[in-house]
Amino acid sequence: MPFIPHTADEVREMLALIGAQNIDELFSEIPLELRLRESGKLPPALTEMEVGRLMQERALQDSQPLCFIGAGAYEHHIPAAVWEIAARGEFYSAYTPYQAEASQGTLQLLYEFQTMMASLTGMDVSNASLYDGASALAEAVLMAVRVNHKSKSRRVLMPMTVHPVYRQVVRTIVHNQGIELVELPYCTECGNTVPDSLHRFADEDFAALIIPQPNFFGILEEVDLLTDWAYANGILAIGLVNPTALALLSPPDEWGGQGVDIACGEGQPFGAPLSSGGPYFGFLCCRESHVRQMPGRIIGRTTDTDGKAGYTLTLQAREQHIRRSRATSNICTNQGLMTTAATIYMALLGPAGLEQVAACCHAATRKLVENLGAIEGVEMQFDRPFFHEVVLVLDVPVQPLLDRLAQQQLLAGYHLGADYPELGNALLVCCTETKSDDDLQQFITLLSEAMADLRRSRC
Amino acid sequence: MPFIPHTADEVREMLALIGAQNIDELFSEIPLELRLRESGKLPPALTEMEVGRLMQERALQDSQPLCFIGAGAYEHHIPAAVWEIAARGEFYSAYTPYQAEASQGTLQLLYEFQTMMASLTGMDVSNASLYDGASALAEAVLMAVRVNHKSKSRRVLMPMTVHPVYRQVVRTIVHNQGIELVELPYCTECGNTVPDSLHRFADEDFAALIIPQPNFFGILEEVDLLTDWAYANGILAIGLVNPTALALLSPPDEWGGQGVDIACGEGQPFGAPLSSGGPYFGFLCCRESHVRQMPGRIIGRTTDTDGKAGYTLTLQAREQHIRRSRATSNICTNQGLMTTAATIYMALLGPAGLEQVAACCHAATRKLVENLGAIEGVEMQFDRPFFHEVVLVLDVPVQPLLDRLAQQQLLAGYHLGADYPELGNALLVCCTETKSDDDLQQFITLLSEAMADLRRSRC
Amino acid sequence: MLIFEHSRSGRTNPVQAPRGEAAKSDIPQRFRRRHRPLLPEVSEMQAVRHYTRLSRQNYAIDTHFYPLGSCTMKYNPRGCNTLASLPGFLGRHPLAPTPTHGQGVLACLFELQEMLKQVTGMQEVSLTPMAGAQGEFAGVAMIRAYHESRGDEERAELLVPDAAHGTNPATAIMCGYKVREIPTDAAGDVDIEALRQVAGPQTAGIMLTNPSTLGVFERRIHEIADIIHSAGGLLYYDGANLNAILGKVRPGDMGFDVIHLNLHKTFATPHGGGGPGSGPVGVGKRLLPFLPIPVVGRKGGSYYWLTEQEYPQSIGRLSAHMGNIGILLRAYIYIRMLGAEGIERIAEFATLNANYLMKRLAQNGFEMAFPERRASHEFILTLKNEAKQTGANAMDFAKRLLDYGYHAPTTYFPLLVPECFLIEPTETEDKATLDGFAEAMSAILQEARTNPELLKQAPHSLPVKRLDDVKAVRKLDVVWRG
Amino acid sequence: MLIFEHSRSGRTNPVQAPRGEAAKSDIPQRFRRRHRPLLPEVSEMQAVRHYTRLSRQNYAIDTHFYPLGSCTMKYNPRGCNTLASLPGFLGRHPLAPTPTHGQGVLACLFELQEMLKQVTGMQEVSLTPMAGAQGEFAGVAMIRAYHESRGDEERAELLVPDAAHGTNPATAIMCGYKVREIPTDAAGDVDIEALRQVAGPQTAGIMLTNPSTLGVFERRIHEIADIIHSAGGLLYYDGANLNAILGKVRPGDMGFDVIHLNLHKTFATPHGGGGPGSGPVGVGKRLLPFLPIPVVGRKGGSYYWLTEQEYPQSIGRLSAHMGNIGILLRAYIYIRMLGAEGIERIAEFATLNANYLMKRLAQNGFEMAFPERRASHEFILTLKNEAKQTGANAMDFAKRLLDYGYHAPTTYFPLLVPECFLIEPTETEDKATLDGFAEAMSAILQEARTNPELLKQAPHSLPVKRLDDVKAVRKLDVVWRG
Ligand SMILES: Cc1ncc(COP(=O)(O)O)c(C=O)c1O
Ligand SMILES: Cc1ncc(COP(=O)(O)O)c(C=O)c1O
Repeated sequence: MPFIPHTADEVREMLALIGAQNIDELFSEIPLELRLRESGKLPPALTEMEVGRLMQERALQDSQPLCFIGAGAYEHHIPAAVWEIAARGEFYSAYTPYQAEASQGTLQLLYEFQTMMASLTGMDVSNASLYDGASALAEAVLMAVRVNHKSKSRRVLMPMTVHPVYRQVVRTIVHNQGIELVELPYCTECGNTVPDSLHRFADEDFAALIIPQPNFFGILEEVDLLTDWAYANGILAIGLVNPTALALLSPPDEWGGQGVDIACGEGQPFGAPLSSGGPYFGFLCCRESHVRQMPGRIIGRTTDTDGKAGYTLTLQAREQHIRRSRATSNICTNQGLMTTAATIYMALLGPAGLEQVAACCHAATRKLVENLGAIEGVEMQFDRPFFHEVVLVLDVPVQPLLDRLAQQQLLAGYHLGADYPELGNALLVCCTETKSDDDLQQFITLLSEAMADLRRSRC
Repeated sequence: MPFIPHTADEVREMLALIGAQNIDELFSEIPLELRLRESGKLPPALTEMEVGRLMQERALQDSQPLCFIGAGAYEHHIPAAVWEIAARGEFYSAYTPYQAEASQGTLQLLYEFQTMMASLTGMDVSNASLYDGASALAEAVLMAVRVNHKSKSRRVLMPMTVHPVYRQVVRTIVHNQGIELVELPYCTECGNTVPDSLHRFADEDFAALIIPQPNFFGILEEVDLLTDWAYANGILAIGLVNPTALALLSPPDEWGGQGVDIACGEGQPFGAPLSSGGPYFGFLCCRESHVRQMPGRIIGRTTDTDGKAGYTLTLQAREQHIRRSRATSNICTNQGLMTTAATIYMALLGPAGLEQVAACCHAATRKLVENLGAIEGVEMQFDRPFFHEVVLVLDVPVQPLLDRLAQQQLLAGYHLGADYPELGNALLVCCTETKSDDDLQQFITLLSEAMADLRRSRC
Repeated sequence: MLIFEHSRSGRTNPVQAPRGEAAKSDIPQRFRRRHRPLLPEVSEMQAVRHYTRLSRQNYAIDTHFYPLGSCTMKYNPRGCNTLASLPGFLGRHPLAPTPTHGQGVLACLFELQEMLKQVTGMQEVSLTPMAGAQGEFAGVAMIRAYHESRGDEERAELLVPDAAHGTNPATAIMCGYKVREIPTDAAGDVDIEALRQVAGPQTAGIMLTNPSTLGVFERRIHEIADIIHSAGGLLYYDGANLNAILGKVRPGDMGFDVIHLNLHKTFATPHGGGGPGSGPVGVGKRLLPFLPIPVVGRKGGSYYWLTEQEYPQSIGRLSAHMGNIGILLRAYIYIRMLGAEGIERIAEFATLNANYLMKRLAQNGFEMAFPERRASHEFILTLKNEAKQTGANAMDFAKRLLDYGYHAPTTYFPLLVPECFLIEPTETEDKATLDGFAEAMSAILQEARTNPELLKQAPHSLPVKRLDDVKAVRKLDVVWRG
Repeated sequence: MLIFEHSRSGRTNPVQAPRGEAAKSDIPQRFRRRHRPLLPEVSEMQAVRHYTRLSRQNYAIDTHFYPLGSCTMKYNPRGCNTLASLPGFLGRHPLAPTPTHGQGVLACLFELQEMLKQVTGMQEVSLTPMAGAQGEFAGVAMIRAYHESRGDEERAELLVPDAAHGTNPATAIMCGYKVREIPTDAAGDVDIEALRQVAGPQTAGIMLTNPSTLGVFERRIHEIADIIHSAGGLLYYDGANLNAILGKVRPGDMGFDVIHLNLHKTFATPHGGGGPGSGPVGVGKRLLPFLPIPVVGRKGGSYYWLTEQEYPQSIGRLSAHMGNIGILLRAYIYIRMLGAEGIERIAEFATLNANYLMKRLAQNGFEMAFPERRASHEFILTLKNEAKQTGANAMDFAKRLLDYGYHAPTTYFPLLVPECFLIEPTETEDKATLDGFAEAMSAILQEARTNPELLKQAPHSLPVKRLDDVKAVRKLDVVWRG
């Protein structure tokens, strides 16, 4: 029996002790009329070898194209050691560390994770992960509404330069609590949220302002001005940041005069394979004064009866298993293993390595931009500082172009048309450190050929 | 610096303590005229990401054809757990267990390995591995010559049905000690060593007779008769066995009236990936009375000062690090990690599972044989009981056929022509449990097409 | 030692950082970071050694019996990990075009949806929720969307048994509901009379698990369904306990309108020291239009995403992509390896193990919370007498179990049973392990009687002794500051 | 507990066995097995748990400082394992045709041959030997083949320093030679006068390592080479200590005719708890024709095996295929990650660490075997005074080190230094670790003075206490019999 160790003799002995004739008798409390009669239409069992072959075929179907899509999920080099260690049974197959003394491995690692994330964002404290970047932003919004004592407003300002799906997710999660999201338009010339445009909200009451850095277009927002404006108006500032970018860009804690109140984002760039979108992890950091309103697990350092340092879940009174309906969130299981990988990733890269990753990603994207001159009909949409991702406008329709390039095993970027129709034939393109000069050349060559062909076939 | 942790400050401090100006000074005892002046023509350093890409491209070049070659290396399903555990740092990066108390993991595992191998072969004792099957056979020959007190002969009988490369390896390793290998011919009709043909050696003196089961052609030798003949003539019997086959075939201990003196073979079928030929491992088992002449590490169970059971290297007085020039062999490092994998493999399969593996391999080969009728110009060379591997004779030349099928991603078998020219257009074909009915069909289809084409192009 | 304590300023691991001069001068100074973050500066070996050693301080399914009630800590087949980690799966960008670069993964997800429909008896499944609690959110949000779509806006209350898991009431609140607790009767069932009294036009629905968190099957589930449905409410099934009934009875057949599953429990995906999990939701007819997106569809043999176009009334998206796909693949592989028959045996042997261990512990003198009931896949034992007699409470027993090489059961949950252990052995443990656990419990009981301090000071053999949780809160230290 | 003690008759793990009725009735009864072997009957989880737990009883580079002299226990980069384990490499059959299915792996092997030629200064390399000792065998067999090819058959003696590793004399015997030991002088060098006296027409050659197993560089290597070569013999270089001189001086330039390398030492391939290793051999001009086959050749941009056709005088084959290819790939990846500069730094920092640790220990009062000499990548300390004063000998110190969380250095080798520790820290350890080790040694010395029993009973904190090696031999128990 797959994964069941019982021998027939043992089953007999066990039933005898229980005092039951057979296993079926153990289900006697289930009303008979509810009992399933046939065993359903599941496929028959496969051996590991058989399912292995099936999965190998399926994995091959998805092949491994040259990919210039970013748009919230980034292909980075993951050191081999990351998953060789994270996949060790002791990390992989442990539960949430409820018995602290028997979980010091996970707990100390998470304490280290919190320290690293807090330092990267500049914030005082970090939790031990949320589901992903989008849901972390939603939790940040809920938290900001709880925390902002200056305002009783349940309205939150959300720039349109925030990832379009993040905006959907936030709406899904917060709207049942009567929170209203007010969208901030962006400048279609510059690709950022124009700080001056906020003045028209000066008289209204808001709980929080979300500030993405870089924003969905890769453009750097004027985070100092935006944060200062929020502070001046009694609005909490929520920084939504890319952790790789943080190695180069100023930490949210230093935005404007006061820094943000909450920083959150998607942790995927730190050691999580692209994996069709998950599992990734969300992170959330904040000022110490807000820590009791923070959602998710938090690990604290304490001492044992000998006075030796040890680690344990702390501030559990915020959580659902203690506080139940008054908890800061319903989150229970988070993305532990992904933070395990992220912690090892950060340790293997170190501050200099991580800065080099960020710089190389950015330099590759800039190099690509500089070489676009070689292609007719391509232009940069925005002329402002960016980080590792840019919007191109093309003189041909994007979808047929992408389809064609996909056939050639090139995923040339993300089509912005559906989310931002006002931008026309716009393509969001990203390079990371995984893209060599040859890859860039390949991109240029295939793209220009395809565009030329498309143009020809149109006339 | 790759894999070197020293900071500039630390280097300074360390040199100061040593009392050296710089690192170069530490090499002052090396005569100056010998010192290398340039750093050689090694390629520049790559990052793990870069070498990763290179290796991925190289691995893809070797692709993954449908493979019906056996000939001493067999494609079996390896449960995922085998290498997920064997590759754990504690097994992977430990040295030979010289400090027993700090190596109980490896030592107990090897004791279990010895127990499993002894039971599988039926022999009293097993060592903890040799390099591979071929060198294990060479060590068995050397051991037999040392052990056989009835005979002072340094001549050993080796059937031609032993793997041709094994015969070469044995020769390479033993001939410097003046040991002569006398080849036994085989019956080209039946594919086995005919016991009666041994009678002509009855008056000669030999130290040992090698008995392969199954032999290189997949044919089952008359092991009982051969073993009895050896015993009757004061010759030691060495069984050369396939461990998978042992799940179905009688263990060498039970061959004839007395069983063999030494059983050895290639352990690859137990958890070692094909990997172009290595690393695999050799195993060697023997009667308890011969244990002090056995080469290689042996683990023994003993007790600690509290009387608790524990494991340690034992009978080290046989080994080179103690006995030096009078050691049973020069072997030191063996194939520990491969036996680790093999032990986990055997534990995951169990006796019933292993028997099922053997039976399914064999059944697949038989099924293939039964379907060969569908192809013109193919015949079985030998009509005798076999295990999971057979010799086919074709009416077309083998090499062009194989080349052509390789282009179609089918490796149809091993060309016997070079080693056994007397067999003509002979192809050694093997199925294991990894071959599905579809695979067999594919083999039949492609082979018959290719043969037909070849025949056409010849006339 | 913390990884930071191995750090030395200026140490790098150049093999892992990309090479090359990478000027960043086009990024204006005002956007740039001025101080490097406090990340460790260690060699690769130092990192490997540190985290390898840390891992060894964990108890885990791969190393210990882990009878943590409600958590279904069963064997996580290694093959699921290896196969879900094939490069084709790991390397796929979430936005890669599905017609050319995604049919493999979508085929698996589609089939998983189908299989989960089968085992739950629901009409449609969405795989997107990333854990049980997010599945609950999705489920309750659908209930709310349903009532709203009918203009039935007065329903402001969600009923939750007092024994429910904390995520249930917390979820209700996140969805804007008031929570009303329903008491449990002496036999461990929902107090039906109390339920009748509170069910009414203000009732949006009820959240239940069955078997409940008390380790017993809710026998009057049909009656409960009638009461709630008659009142116009819907029934939510918390799938955390599905392991107990797989192949025996289906939530859909019991009358539930919506369900979440915990793949990281029932379907053996790893818990990873806290996650990632996966909490797919299944719905009956009424909630079909509200499913969270995306869902995988099939047309003419090829697979694609179903989005707001096909589900205009969807409650929306819960993650930037489609949740924890790597985990979904593991569950898919697991189910394929079990097949129809294997799935059914899960409940049988999980239940056998629970009843056997319950009986053994009862024979050894421990008091069961519901001695007259059959255990489901788990059961509750109360140490209230022992605590009174010896002064060693459930927490002390739990910590002492760690010394014996067993992870402790769930303690102090459900709260209504004093000094309780919620014990769930799961089907993948063998009899000898259960016997060993029962003997350890007896040995500890003996120790409690003769030397209760031994328990109160426990554990004695772990990397740390009993940790001071109170201090962890009072002197909050959640970030290392050197 | 042994895996067999978890076994229960009739238990199977069907997920791992192939399915289907597989009749074997065509195999006649007389060939068939009558009783099943004693293999464990355990569930997959039991096997996983058992071997995971066992692994945790090991010290290893990934968990502990492991300064085992002569063994070069340095960090084994995880990337080498991951990349050498790509499916294309693992799945390739050794007899797959190289033109269509093998250019990838052969390219790596060819380049590895070239790189090893570079670092050793030899003319050609064969990668086939499967460990150091097999490399030695190949090397000495080539020396013999060389003399035989010249009809110089009288040369029956191989010279070996008394400090040599045991494999050296054992190999000489396997190749049919007599062994003649050469003494060491007080400074740790070969006694040149003694050497002069024994070198002669009966001398086939000499086996040396340089730096020697005494941890010092053989300064008069040129003179030695002259003596041997003048006598008509050849020089064999045991590459176990190559880590000490990489990029500084090459065996080829020192006058050696043949060399083996231990990739599982110098080139960071794992030792796997005993192997697999890899022992490529390199040769100078004289031995070129005798190289063991196969070797990888290149013609017109494509790679192929060189066999007896190209090497008709080859000593022959040493393995059924081409040795431990998976290990060779790991070494290849390692060298690519280091590059020219990185390779050179190995010797520098291995030597820096050894000299630093030697000095620290000397300052702490320990006696060095060769205090006037520079350490190479390793050094020897003698505890003879401590043993005399306290009764605790080198073995006791070694066992006590385990309690402090350090693997012990090599003990009692080389035999000519009494109560010795051969200590090799390697370049991948940081200063703090060396400091910690030095402090532990001092602490143990203190213990030896005040409480020698503590050392004699050590270790105290490991899964077992001091094991009885004598009993292990006397009451031989090498197979479990239930
Ligand atoms: C009964 C019950 N419901 C819900 C949950 C929440 O599931 P998750 O942790 O996956 O969010 C749990 C998990 O502990 C549970 O036991
Ligand atoms: C000096 C020396 N020579 C030879 C060897 C033998 O190498 P291997 O163990 O790889 O056979 C060793 C290994 O311990 C050694 O240290």
